[in-house]
Amino acid sequence: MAKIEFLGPIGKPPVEVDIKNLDELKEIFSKDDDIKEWLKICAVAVNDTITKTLDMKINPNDKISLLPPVCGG
Amino acid sequence: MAKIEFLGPIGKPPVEVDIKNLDELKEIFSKDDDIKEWLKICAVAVNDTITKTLDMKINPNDKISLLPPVCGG
Amino acid sequence: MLELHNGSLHVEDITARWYNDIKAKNFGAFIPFIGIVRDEKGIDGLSFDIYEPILNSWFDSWQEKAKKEGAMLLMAHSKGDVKNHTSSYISAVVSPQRKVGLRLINDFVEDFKASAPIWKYDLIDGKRVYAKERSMPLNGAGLLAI
Amino acid sequence: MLELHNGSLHVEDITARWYNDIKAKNFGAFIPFIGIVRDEKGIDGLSFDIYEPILNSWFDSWQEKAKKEGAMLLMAHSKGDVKNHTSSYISAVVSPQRKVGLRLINDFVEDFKASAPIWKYDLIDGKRVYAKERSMPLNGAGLLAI
Repeated sequence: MAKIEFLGPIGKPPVEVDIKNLDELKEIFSKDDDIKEWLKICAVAVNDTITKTLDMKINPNDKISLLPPVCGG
Repeated sequence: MAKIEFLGPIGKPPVEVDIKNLDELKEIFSKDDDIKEWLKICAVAVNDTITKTLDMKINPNDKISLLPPVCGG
Repeated sequence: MLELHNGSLHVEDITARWYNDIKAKNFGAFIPFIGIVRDEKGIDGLSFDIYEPILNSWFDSWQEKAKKEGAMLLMAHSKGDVKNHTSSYISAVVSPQRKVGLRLINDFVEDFKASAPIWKYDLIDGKRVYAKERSMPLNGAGLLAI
Repeated sequence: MLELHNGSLHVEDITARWYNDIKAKNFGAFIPFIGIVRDEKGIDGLSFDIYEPILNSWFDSWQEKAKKEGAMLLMAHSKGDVKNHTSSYISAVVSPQRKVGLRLINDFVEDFKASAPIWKYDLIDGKRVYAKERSMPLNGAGLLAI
């Protein structure tokens, strides 16, 4: 199972999902009204590297992170 | 008499000259081989304001400064 | 070098330590950028969450970039609460060349604002309020948008 | 504020003093540029002459410019001898806005190099040698050239 972390202000505990790619994650999230608004503005990292493609293959034990808009400093 | 100061590395003591404008100062300096090379690269200030015009009127008690190339910091 | 501190940064200590570390290394220019929390909009301060794995790799890639120009980067950032009129952020460039240094500190701080995985909250009446309006979506944001 | 010091600058003291002066003034960004004498070409250090009246008016005109953008400038410079690996020059901007501050420190330091009436000498075997090759003629130079 891949682990999904919701970083910073999203304030949602991690969940585990059984997916083969990010497209499947998008499908799962489409049923989650809590997270929909965040998805529009969040970047996605797989194993701590931000990815820009939905067909990225996801392995069991992968870590997927949702990163909302940032403001350091 | 106007006072001429030679700043920084020129290393020449001040002199007093009787002139009505900077053109006359140029005339006086044209006879001074020591200062000729410096004149090419020096800016000129009258009473601590850099001037760009030779026909500037000079009054008695004016201070004229020759400023060679700079390198602060 | 990247260092994270709990709460406000001790600016004098950090910058003095950095200066003493680098002064004999023949760099020529040391340019810290120090961010200080402003008292505005009735906040008591700011608070920060940091995602360290991505912050570290972001910083490392900038360090590589700086190294290619003979320069070096230093950074300190606060985690947690930082009161008004104290510092939460210092970035510094050390460079043999003034122009390289000035360009790098500008570009590094700008990219920090756009790319560092750090989340800011206003502290208002003891509560953390996400500074959403001042935050920037990361490059690649919206990938999972429905 | 412009301050001139005999010999090397005490960087930690000066920057700490400035930081403590400005931290409660709600500026947001404090950006010092610190110049450190490099050990190169066999020099023991640098030495400086300064023409203070014109330095002061140059600095005042920059301070006015900064003020119009809500910012403030600070500067310290050495007179006389400054050994390798010590500092001869600090300029700093304090600004409410990051971008204004970063632009100002760049433009201020660049214009300082071109316009401040300061003369630099290499210290070689106890002698002062004018750093002519690294020096820049002031705007208006050559007025009296024959």
